[in-house]
Formats: sequence, structure tokens, C-alpha cells
Amino acid sequence: MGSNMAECHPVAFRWPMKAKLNGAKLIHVDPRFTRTSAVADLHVPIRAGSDIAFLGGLINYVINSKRWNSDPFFKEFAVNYTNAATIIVDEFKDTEDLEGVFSGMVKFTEPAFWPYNGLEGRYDNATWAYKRGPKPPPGPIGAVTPGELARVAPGAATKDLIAKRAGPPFDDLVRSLKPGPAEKDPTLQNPHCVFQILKRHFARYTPEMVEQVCGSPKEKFIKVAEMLLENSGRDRTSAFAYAVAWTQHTYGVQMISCCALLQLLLGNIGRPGAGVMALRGHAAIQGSTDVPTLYHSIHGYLNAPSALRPHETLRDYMAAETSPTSYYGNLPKFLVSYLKSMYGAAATAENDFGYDWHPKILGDHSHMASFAAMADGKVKGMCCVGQNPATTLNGGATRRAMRELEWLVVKDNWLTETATHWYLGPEVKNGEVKIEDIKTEIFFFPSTQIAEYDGSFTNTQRMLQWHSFAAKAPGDCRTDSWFYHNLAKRLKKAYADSKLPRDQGWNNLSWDFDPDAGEEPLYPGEISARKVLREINGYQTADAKQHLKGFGELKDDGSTTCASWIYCGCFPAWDQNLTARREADPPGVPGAHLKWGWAWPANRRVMYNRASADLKGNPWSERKRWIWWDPTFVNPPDPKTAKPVPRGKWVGYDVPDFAATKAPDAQPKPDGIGLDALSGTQPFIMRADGKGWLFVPAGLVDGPLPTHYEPHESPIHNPLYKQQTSPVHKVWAPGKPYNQLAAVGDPKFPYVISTYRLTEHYLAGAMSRWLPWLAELQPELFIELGKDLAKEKGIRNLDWVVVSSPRGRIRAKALVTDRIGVMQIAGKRIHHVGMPWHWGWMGLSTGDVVNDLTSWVGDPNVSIHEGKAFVCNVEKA
Amino acid sequence: MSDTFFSGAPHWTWFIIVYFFVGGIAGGACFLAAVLDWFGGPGDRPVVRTGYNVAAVGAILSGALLTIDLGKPLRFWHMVFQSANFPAIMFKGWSPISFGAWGLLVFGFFAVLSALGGMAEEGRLRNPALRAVGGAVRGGSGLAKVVGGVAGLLGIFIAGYTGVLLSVTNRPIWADSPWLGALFIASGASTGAAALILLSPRRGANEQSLARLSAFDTKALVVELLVLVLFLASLGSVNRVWIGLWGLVLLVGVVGLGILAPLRLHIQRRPVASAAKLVLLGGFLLRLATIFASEGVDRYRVAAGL
Amino acid sequence: MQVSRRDFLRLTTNAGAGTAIGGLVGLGVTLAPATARAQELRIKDAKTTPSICPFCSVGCATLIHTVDGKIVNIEGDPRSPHNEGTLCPKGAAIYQLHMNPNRATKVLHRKPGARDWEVVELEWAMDRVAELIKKTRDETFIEKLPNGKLVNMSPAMFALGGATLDNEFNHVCQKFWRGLGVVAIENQARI
Amino acid sequence: MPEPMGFFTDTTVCIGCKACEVACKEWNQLPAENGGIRELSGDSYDNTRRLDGIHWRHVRFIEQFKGPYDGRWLMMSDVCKHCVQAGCLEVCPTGAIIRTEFDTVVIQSDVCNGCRACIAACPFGVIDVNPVSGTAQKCTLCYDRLTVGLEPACSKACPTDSIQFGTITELRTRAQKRADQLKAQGVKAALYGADSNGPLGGLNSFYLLVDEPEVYGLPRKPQLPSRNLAKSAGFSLLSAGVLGVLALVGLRKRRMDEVGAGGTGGSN
Repeated sequence: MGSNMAECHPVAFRWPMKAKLNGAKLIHVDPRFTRTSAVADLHVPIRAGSDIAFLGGLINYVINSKRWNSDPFFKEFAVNYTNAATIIVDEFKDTEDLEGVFSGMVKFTEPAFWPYNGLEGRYDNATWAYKRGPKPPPGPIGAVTPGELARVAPGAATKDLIAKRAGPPFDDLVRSLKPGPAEKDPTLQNPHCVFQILKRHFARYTPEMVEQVCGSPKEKFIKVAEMLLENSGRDRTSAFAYAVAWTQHTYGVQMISCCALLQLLLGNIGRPGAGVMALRGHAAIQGSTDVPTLYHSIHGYLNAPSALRPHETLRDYMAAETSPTSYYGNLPKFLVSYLKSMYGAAATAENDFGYDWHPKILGDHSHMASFAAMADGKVKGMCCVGQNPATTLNGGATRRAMRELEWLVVKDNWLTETATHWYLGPEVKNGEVKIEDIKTEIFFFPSTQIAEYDGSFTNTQRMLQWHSFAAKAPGDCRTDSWFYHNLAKRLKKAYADSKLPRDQGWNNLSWDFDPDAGEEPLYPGEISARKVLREINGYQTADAKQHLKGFGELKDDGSTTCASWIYCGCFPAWDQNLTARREADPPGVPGAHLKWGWAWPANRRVMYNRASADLKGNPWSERKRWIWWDPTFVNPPDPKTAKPVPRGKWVGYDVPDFAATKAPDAQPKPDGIGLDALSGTQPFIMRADGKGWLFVPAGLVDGPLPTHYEPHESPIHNPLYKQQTSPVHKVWAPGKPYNQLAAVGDPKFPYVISTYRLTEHYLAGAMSRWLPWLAELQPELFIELGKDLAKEKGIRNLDWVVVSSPRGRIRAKALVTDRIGVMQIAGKRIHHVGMPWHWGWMGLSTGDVVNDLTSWVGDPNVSIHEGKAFVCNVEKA
Repeated sequence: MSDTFFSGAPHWTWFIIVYFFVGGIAGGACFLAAVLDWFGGPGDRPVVRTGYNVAAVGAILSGALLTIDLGKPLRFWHMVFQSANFPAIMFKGWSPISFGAWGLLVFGFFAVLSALGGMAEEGRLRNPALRAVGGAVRGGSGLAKVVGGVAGLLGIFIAGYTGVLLSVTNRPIWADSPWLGALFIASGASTGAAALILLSPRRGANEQSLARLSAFDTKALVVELLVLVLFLASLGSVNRVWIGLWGLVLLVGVVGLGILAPLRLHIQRRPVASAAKLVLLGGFLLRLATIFASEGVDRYRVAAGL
Repeated sequence: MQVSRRDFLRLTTNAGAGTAIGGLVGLGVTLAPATARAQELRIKDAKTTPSICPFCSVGCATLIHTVDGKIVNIEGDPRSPHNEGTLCPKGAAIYQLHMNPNRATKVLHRKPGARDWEVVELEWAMDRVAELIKKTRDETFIEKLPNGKLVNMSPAMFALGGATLDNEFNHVCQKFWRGLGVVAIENQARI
Repeated sequence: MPEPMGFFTDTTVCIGCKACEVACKEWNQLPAENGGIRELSGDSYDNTRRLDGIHWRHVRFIEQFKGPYDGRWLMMSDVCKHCVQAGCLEVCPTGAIIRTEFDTVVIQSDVCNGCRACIAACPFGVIDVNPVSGTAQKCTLCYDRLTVGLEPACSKACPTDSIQFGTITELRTRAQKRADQLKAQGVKAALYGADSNGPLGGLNSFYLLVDEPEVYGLPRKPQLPSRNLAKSAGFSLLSAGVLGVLALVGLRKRRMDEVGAGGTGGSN
């Protein structure tokens, strides 16, 4: 669901196809009959944007099914490995009680200093919390240094601040955050326990309702549910694969969350052949999320210090962000090591490791928020490297915003639409905008291609793989790292003499990426990619040649330097770049391929794999063996303390995602923090209670349980609740002429449209529309529309049609087909159409910009736009 | 559906059509010249000489057309010698295009010899080398008769093998009937006769010769019409390909203008020249329609049922 | 006999020249096996460099063949557990990402309001961009918000891109901007 | 002498990704049509549409639907069949087309002179002229790769192993197994060209189909062009004989002519 895997990830689809030949069943739930559907055992049509209703229906079906209630496996998994039994506070009110809204809804007022959060309301999640016993007494608080006292802002609540100021080490601070024990009911009977709440929550998601909301035939839906149930349990597992068709919604995170919920109920998490697989879109998109060129996080999924959160000081940040009873209890170590990588020797315990130099975000600086701010003149300069925003997300508004820039730098391999929007964009071509009136100073820098430099990509499986330089790039083509490296050198020089406090962060920033003596730069002034990866991996601060072998070695006192704790271990020694390994397992073994590349965390291939074994540590079944407890394993003595270690170890095909010698019957340590606070049967070590979360008490801003809402633009009223859309979803530039939105059921825009990709092209097309071999395979933009709609509109195959939304009008050729078509939704006949969005005006294969139709609305958790479900009109040109 | 609809068109177009036409005339004319050379009277000598000349010029022109039509004209010799193993001979007895190439080469050799003999007979050769060669096969001599006879027999081959060549493919129409060779031979004979009717008067041919040619042409046209009917009958369902321009050309141009109209003229004993011109037109249109009708069948469109 | 892809390598190393068997009705020709005239194998003397496909996130391993520093062929790495040598059409076209006359190779600059690009020197352009970044940063830097919160940032610059680029680029890019106090750093993962 | 090698294309696992098309072009350095600038064909996702001199692989898309979402979408990667009895090889007048030691059929580009007889001779419409070389071209089954023990580019690239490469013996066994598996599942599966007693002595690139061959653009019973040779030549001879007799009868010197022509020379 939410993915057209055969089309967009054809090589990954090799494996489902192999599984199919071995008897596996493939199900494809999609608004279109695609290349994936063509080889699936079952295709189920679904209206775009209604996936939560479908998944919710599956959840309802599953927990009320005979199989789920009779096979003890499911309850054993749910009670012990998920928070099904946990009791939620009495104040919690579900969407059942509040007509589609959860308790805790409050109004959001945009702050004047950065009014681009796109929100009108937000949830206060206090009422979503676990019901807990009394908080344990705080441990001893470390001494407060005079330096720290001096830094207390006058008038601040010094007592609390000082209480948190102990450290390093910060263990006591973390310990002081430990909450009281959560109440549980292992019988799952308590009406306030998670299981009962979710049972009530999903009760209205019946097969009939699924048919109404999704347009999926009831019997097909039931077939899916039965196939899933049949193929889940001790002996069998089912997996879901999704891609951006589950993210590009105003409730995308909840779709994925809903799937995770279903999979936890079916015991399909942390086990081989199970899980929820994100099929990401770019070679390094996982890497660019891990190594975050994203505003909201810093390395290793730590939240970016923010002006909207209690992040005033280092300890405030730690207190706000540390989850004391999970592996995230080590956050102070991750953070301090990160700050050391930023500010090097200048980062000391006395100056909070330079925390104050680190910039804080003002709110939402995401893609669309930034362009909305740009349109208002708040963003003046932009560097665009290997991305093509002129063809993405409300393209007209995006280009309008770019015309307001003072300067724009585009660095790419081709003259992209972004580089040429000022003289070839549709607004310029049709005379709406004069070139002379665009006051932007624009630069174009040519880039290198993959074979022309060294570096690593992180694939969708979190695996880092190294690629090596093979040939020199032509002309002025330089790597993109070269660009920033050489800008940094210039700016270091420019600021060198500044004594202003605001410039000290920059002046103290460590910047040492020139190749060491003996390593020839690939281009004049080029960085050493290995050196960059070394900094990401981390080393002993005292000796950069002593690499860290894993995040277990990180310290919170500045003695370790490590940009990304999750990547720690990929370069465990000066000359050991594990990402460059190419040694596959021989045929016939389970095939974790641990010597091929390196996967974070700790080269682990299946996350939370403790769940692949039962409570006692035995595999759930022989067939699904992955990690298990070997009680006879003789452990060597502890290398640090030389104390003997009792027998027993987690062994198997993968790197255990668990403390390797922690027995299944281990109990949490009373004053333990981090993993010491979890028992031997809590596999989900990144969660504060070590459980898979069916109910999400914290972390999601739009509700603890997935709920079906309609897309912002929808032809129908929400059949499930009075609440039409997600109550907290984002709308940027609301009411602005360049971000007009259609009202519910707007007769001017009666059709549901999805945008998508084709195998033959890549994203905005820069990497494919210039390639003759690919351009000839899909030479022109088209719209896929059903035969019924074509007949109604008098459109024949290959006719030119005009597709319009409140944001734009574009032309495309019609591809009339039965692979997409009309659906019965809530008693209405709804036509579904679809358009691939690869085109623009540059390249060998050209076409209108489909994203000129899309809008600036998005998901409140992650600010991803709603490109997969909106409305349009189609007319013969 | 005939299995021939799944094959690809070889892009044999204008050069090949003209070659088939010219080759047919040359072959037909040469054959008629040889018959007259052996069995005709002295009064037929101008026709004989004209026939050999048409054959020689036609053979040279044919060779040129075939060569120009090649994707790699400079490699024309690969058809007769093994390029990797020169001067080993390249010959495939079962491939019309292979034995046709050889046939054309040999035919050209004998036709040119005969033409030279004819010119020597007329005393028109100035170049000493040519005069020596021509003198050896001076028209009317025994050797010349043998040479001309070989050329004449090869002429039939040249007129007909092109049809066989088309049949020995997997293309619609062409490979759907065994009658194309026969049809082209008949057409070669009729167009050859027509060419002689038109050209030999300039070399001094008399009325009697022309009348006999005309009478032969009439019979050849009847044969041609008969074979054409057999050809179309043998195509069966494939005939649907004719629905369109090329069917019209075949019906009006070939049958009407190229066969029935000259037949009528011949029978009415109208001036032979106009009938001959129509015969030539018909012969040309026959090749044109046969080739383009098949070339126009796009394998993809047929396969996809579009 | 089961013949796998890898076995084939071994199987055919012994395959010498086939012999022509005598002709049929032709001279010097045969329908029986013969060895085709040697086609030069493009990768015969090539250097092989391991690489990764730069398109989607599957991470297919590739092998780049170069002769005298020039790319002659790029194909899947059969050793890879992800793709076992296979590729999709985009992966199969990586060669054309490199060897393509449409590639941009020059630095271009457009002055405010100008109608055309100008080709400029790389070093000059870098100087100019650095100058603009410094100017914008200095003009828009916020040390403290009106509510007194220390933020040390500039909201006026936006860095976009990274998901098609290396981890190392992402590190350098985000460190550069965060070092300067710029937080609006985004890439394709957002959209 | 190596064993006969070839392709088995299992169309039921083809996802229509066209990797085979591009991998083939990459290895064989074939140009895109019109530099890549083309128009949408409107025929499903097939914009290649045919095999020819620069498209040695072609993925066909067949939409079979009764109504919205109700039907199937067949895909098939087509290529030269490397017929055991090959029409192209039969007619080629230059010896450019040969049968290799792998029992494949290869056009030697440096021998071919572009007469195009092979194009018309191929029952599958595989061959056409490559405008760059001016010669007829088609799949070589990557002869150059085979000689050094490498797998052909297309089958190597194929992500789902729809295109399988191997010895014919092994491939046929595998194909039969797969066909039996599908039949057991109730799928109407049939092998095309896997029978050495079948048309053309079997195809060294054969297919597993789930519909009639014509649906995939394949002739039901492909034949050699030479099947027509004897018949066509015979009728030609007949025609020649008839005309020869007519000519002899009509053109030979006659008494009447002698008389009529007497004045000019008959009496001399």
C-alpha cells in the first residue's frame, strides 16, 4: 500500500517476485492498476487518501477475528511487546467522544517572529499520557560550578535550572527525569487500557464503512484481511511496503503509524520477513535524513534546538529531550559528542560545549514554510544543490517566491528548471512576468556525477555503501562538497578578525576537511570524503586517529567527538571504512550479509529484532528464527572491569538489537537509566517503556491513534466523523492568491487526482529527461484517466487535455485506460485521475509542470505536502 | 491472420521498384532479342540489336540501382565474394538475393557482350579495345548467337527472380503467394516487348517486326492477366491489405491501364506505340503496388490490432 | 545440469573458436556454427571501480569500467545482495549521466535584471557567493528574540538539496549552514 | 564447443521496467530514436513499439480489461529469437549473418552491406537498419560478452529474472517447471518456441505466455522464407515456359513475313 514498488523500486521488487515464485502472495492496494498490480495476486482499488480507513478496517477485522482471538501468539506478542495493556489517564477523550477530535485541542497563535508554522490549532498531549504511580525520589544532584551559576539569566527560575545543571556526567540529570511506573492490565479488560481504547476507536471501521470511504469492494477488503491473518503468526510473517503515497498527506505519519499498529497486533515487527518497509525515493535520502540537511533535526535524530521549546541551555535541552528509560537515556553523550564535532577544542564543559553558539530554529523552516517566507521577502538568499524546486509543490507559488530572492545559487549537473525559471518559466513565457523585473542575482555551478567523486550513500535499508572515484569530471564541474568547503574557507577568512559574539560560533566551528598529506585531492581544493566520514563516525577527542568502534563508547564529558551517534561504528578504525565492504554471504545462508556495507545502528539489519524471539528468548518458530538467547554461551570477562560475565548471549543471524548479554529474565535496575531501566523482555529499546506503541502517548502532534480524515481537498464530507480534515494539519500562506484551496465537494474541481512516478524517469526529471535512452521511453507528459470519464468528456486517447486546480492549469496528453477509473464513494460516483510529475520545460523530454496543480498544505508532524490526494478538473483542450 | 503480418518491412522502395521494373524490361527485351536472334529473320536484326542494348543498359542500371540502395554501397562486392576471405566466392543457392546477384552479374556480362556484338555489327564501335571485343561476338555470328542465347535465358531469370525474391520472405502479400515470380516474368515479357516496340524503330525496325512484337505482347498481356488473377486468388484473406490506395493502383493502373487498355489497343490495331507506353506504365505500377502494399503493412499496428 | 549465471563464466572460458562445418548448396557459406568476427570487447582492458546507483534508495551496486580515465561502461555488480547485478532502466542508463553532450560544464552568472547568462570564472563566482552570504547573514542575524531567548541564527537564507547527494555532502552542508547560524536547511526528504 | 545458449522469457514475472531495453542500448551503444525526442505513442506504457536496428529489446504492454480495475496488464520483453532454423541467416547474401558457436544468430556489422533481405525474411520483425551503421542490426545475444563468459546485458539487468539466460537444455527444463507450476494454479500458461520439433526447429529465445501468441505480436507458426522457393520458382518456370512457347511461335521467321518482307531483302 502507498507504493508502486515494481514501478519505483524495480530492483527491490526483485525480492517480492522471488518470494512470489516461492508461494508468497502479493497484494496491491492502490488507486491505480499499476505495474505492481499487474504481477500482484490481488489488486484492490482504493480512493487516494483513504488508507487509514482501510487499515483501520483491517485492525478492527483482525482484533475481532476468530484467528486473532484463538491463536495465543497474537495476545502473547501484544501483551508483552506492545503497550496494549498499559492504562491511559482517565482524562483522555477519544475521537469517539469528541466527534473526530482528541482531548487536548488548543488554539495556536503564530509567533510574530516567524509566522510560518501553518497551524491554527495544536494538541496539548497531557491527556494522552500513561497512568503512572508516584515518581521515584530524585537521585543525588551533582555539584554546580561557579561558571554555571554566573550564566544564569537574571530573573530566571534559577532553582530549577540549577537542579538540572549537574554534570557532566549527566546521569543524575537523566535519572531525575524518570517517571513513575505505568499501570497495566495484562488481561486487557480495563476500559482505559490501550487495547480497549483502540478497540472502541476502530469499532466503526467496518468492512461496509471501508467500502463507503475507500471505494474498495467489501469482498476484496475481507480477502485482504483474511490473507493477512492467515499469513501472520508464529510460523509466518507479512510485510507492508510503502512509499510517498503514505507520506504526502495531511495525515501521512498517521497512515504509517496505523500500519505499524496493525503489524504490532499481528506480531509482524522485529521479525524476519515482517515490518513496515519505507521505500524511500533517493539514493541518499535516508542519509540526508540521518545526516540531517533538514531544519528540524540535528545529527542522529536529535531535535534541533528550538526557540519554541524549553531549549534555553544545554541542560534545558537535555531535560526536555532525554527519554530516561530507553536507549535515548544516552542522549547527553550523543549531544555532547555532536557539539564537540561542531566546535572542536572550543567546546568545553565550561561553555556548555558551545551549545549557545548552535543556532535555534524559530519554528517551521521546512520546504514549504521557507518558500512561503521567501514569497514574503523574509528569505533573501537560497542555495539549491541537486534539487529542482521550480517543478515541485505548487510550482507557480514556488517560482513566484524565487523571483523575490536577492540571490539564488543553483548547483546541478544540468540546467534545471530552477536555474532557468527566470527566463523560461511559464510565467515569463506567457508574458505575466518580465525578465527585467526579476531582480535576483543568479549563479549556476556545474556538478560532478556519481562516478566522479568518492562518498557514501545510505539506502532505504539504512545501509551505508561507499562509491569510489572512477573518472574526472569535465570543465568546471566540482563536487557539491567542494562548493561548501570552498565557501567555508572564504567565509572563515572573511570573519577571522571579527570579535562580535554572534560570529564566535562560526569562528570556533571546526573545519578540517582538506585531505591529509599523502592523499591527493580529486580536484583542486577538493575535500577528503573519508575525512568527513571519520568526523561523522567519531573519534577520541585526544587522538583523532583513535576511532570510535560504536556508540557504546560515547561520553558526555567531551572526551569523544562524534557528529552522528547512529553512524558511529561505520569507520571503526583509521583505515577501516566498513561502508566500502563488498562481501556478500554465500548462497544458502539466511543472508543478513553483515559484511556488505554497513547499516546503522551498529550494522544491524532488522531493528528491534529481540521481538523475533519469545519471552524466554526462543525463536517464535523454527521457520522464523532470527535472534535467540543461547543460555550456554560462555562470555569472556568484562574488558573494562575484568569481572566475569554470566553465561548466556543473544545470538543469531543478525547483530542483536538488545544488550547482548542481558538475559530474557533480567529485571530493570531500580535506579537504572537507559537500557538498565528495561527488562529482558522489552524489545523496543528506543521507546521509554521498551514496548511497541499501539497508542502513542508522545511524539506525534496529531493524535495518539490514527483516525480517518479527508484530504484537505476532497469531493466528499468525512463519512466517519464530523471533523472533516485533520484538526491540526498545516496550511502555509493561507488565503494567499497563490495558494487557493478548493472547498469540500467544489463542483468546479470534481475529480480526485494523484501524482506519481514512472520507472523510466526520476523525480523532477533532471536526472532522466536529459538522457536520450530514458527520454525516448516516456517522451511526454500524460494524464491517465478512465474510459468512463473520457467518454463523458469526449476525450480520446492522445487528445490534449487541460487539467486545472485552484492553483494552476496545465496541458497534457490523455492516456485513456481502465487501469484507473470511477469509484463509488459514499454514494457518489467519483472519478479518479493520475499524472506522473516528472516534467518541466528543460531536457529532451519536456512537458508541463504537474506540481503547478499541488498546494502548500501538509502534515503537522513532518511538514510533508499533500501531493497524493487533491482535486482537479479535466477538460478537452 | 497470416503469420506474415508479424514481420518487418525491409524498406525496399523507389530504387528497388525502379530496379524491378528496369530489370524486368531488360530481361524481357533480352529474351525476345535472343528469340529473334535465333529464330527471326534478317529483318528482325534491328530489334535484336535494340533488345541487347536495352538489356545491357538495363543490367548496368539495375546494378547501379541495387548498389545505391544498399546501406553500405561500397560493400556491394560482399554479395559475390566473401569479404573476410577474399577472393573466395559468396554464393547461396537457396537465397534468391544471393543467386540473383550472381544472375544479374552474369546476365550483365552476356548482355553487354551481345550489345557490343550488335554495335560491331552496325560498325559503331570506335574504341579499339571495344572493337576487338565486339568483333569477337559480332552480331549474327555463331558465337554471338550462343552469347545472346545465354543472355536471353538469363533475361527470363532476371525478369522473374525478383518475384521469387519477394516470395522468399515472410512479408504479407509477397510470401503469401507463389505466383509473384510468374507474374513478374509475364510482366517482364510484356514490358520488354513494349520497350522494343518503342525503341527499335529508331534502329530501323520494320513494321512486320513491330507487328509480331505487338502480337506477342497481346499474348503476354493475356498471360499476365491470368497470372495476376491466380496471384490474387492465392492471397485469400491477405487481400484485405489491398483495401486502400495500392489496391486502387493495382485495379485501375495495372489491370485497367496496364493490361486491358493496351489489349484493347492491340486488338483494335491502333498505333502500337501508345499501347506499348501503357504496358510500360502498367508494368511499373505493378511493381509499385506490389511493393508498397506490403511495405505499408506496419507489423506493430497489425500485431496490436490498431 | 543446473547452470547458474556465475557458472557460466567458468563454462565458457574454455569455449574456443567454433569450427565451420562444410557448406550445403552454397560456396563458402554454412548454416552451421561459426565464430563471429571478433567484436572488440569494450571492457577488455578497462579498470573496474565499485560504485552505487545514484537514483532511487535501493542502493544497487554498480561497476564502472574506465579506459584511460574515460568511462566506457557501467553495469550492475553481481556480488551485491541488493541487486545481484541487476539494474532498472535508470540504473542501466547511468553511463549517459556521465557521457552526455547535454551536461552543463560551465559556471553561469545572471546579473539582477539581466536578460542573459554570462559565463564566468569559477573562482570569481565563489568569491561573489561568499560575499552575498556574508552580506545577508550580517544584515539578518538574530542573536536574541524579543522575548529574550538566545537563538543566534539567521532566518533569511535557505539551503535546499541533499537527498541525491552523499552523506559526506550532507554533513559538510549542514555543518556549514548551522555553523553560520542558518537553520533553514532542507532536502527532498521533506517532499 | 559450448552448449547452445539462449534466453527464456517468463512473461508472468515481467514488470515492464524496460531495464533490458536500456541495458542493451548501453552495452551495444545504440542511439535513442531522434536523440530521445519523441512523441507519446498512446499505446499503454509502450513508446518503443517495435524491435529494430536501434531497439534490440522491446517491452510490449497489453491491457486486457473488462471495466475499470477489472482485468490484467500483460508485459513481455521481446528480442531476437535466435531461431534454430533462421530465416535471416538463410537469405543473407553476404554471409554477414552467421550461426555462432553458442548456437545464436549474429549479424556481423562489418560484413553486412545493408541489402535488407534479412529484414523481410525474419518472421518476427526483429531486424531493421541501424541508421548509424547503415547495416541491418539486431540482438547479438551479446556475442562479445559470451565469448569472455559474461552474461548478456539484458538478462543480467532484468530485476525480476523475467529474462533468464543459460543453456537451452537447462532453460527448457526450468521453463517447463514454471509452466507446470502456473497450470497447477489454474493459469493458462504455454511455452512458445521451446520445442525443437516445433516451428523453426525451436527458438533459442523462447517465451512463457499466458495468452495466444498473436496477442503478444508473435506469429502462431513462424516459417522459413525458403518454404516458398520451390513453389515460386516452379510457377515462374511454368510462366517462362508458356511465354517462351508463345515467343517462339509468335516471333520466329514465317513464310508470310518472308513474302511481305520480300521487297526489302527476302529475295536477296
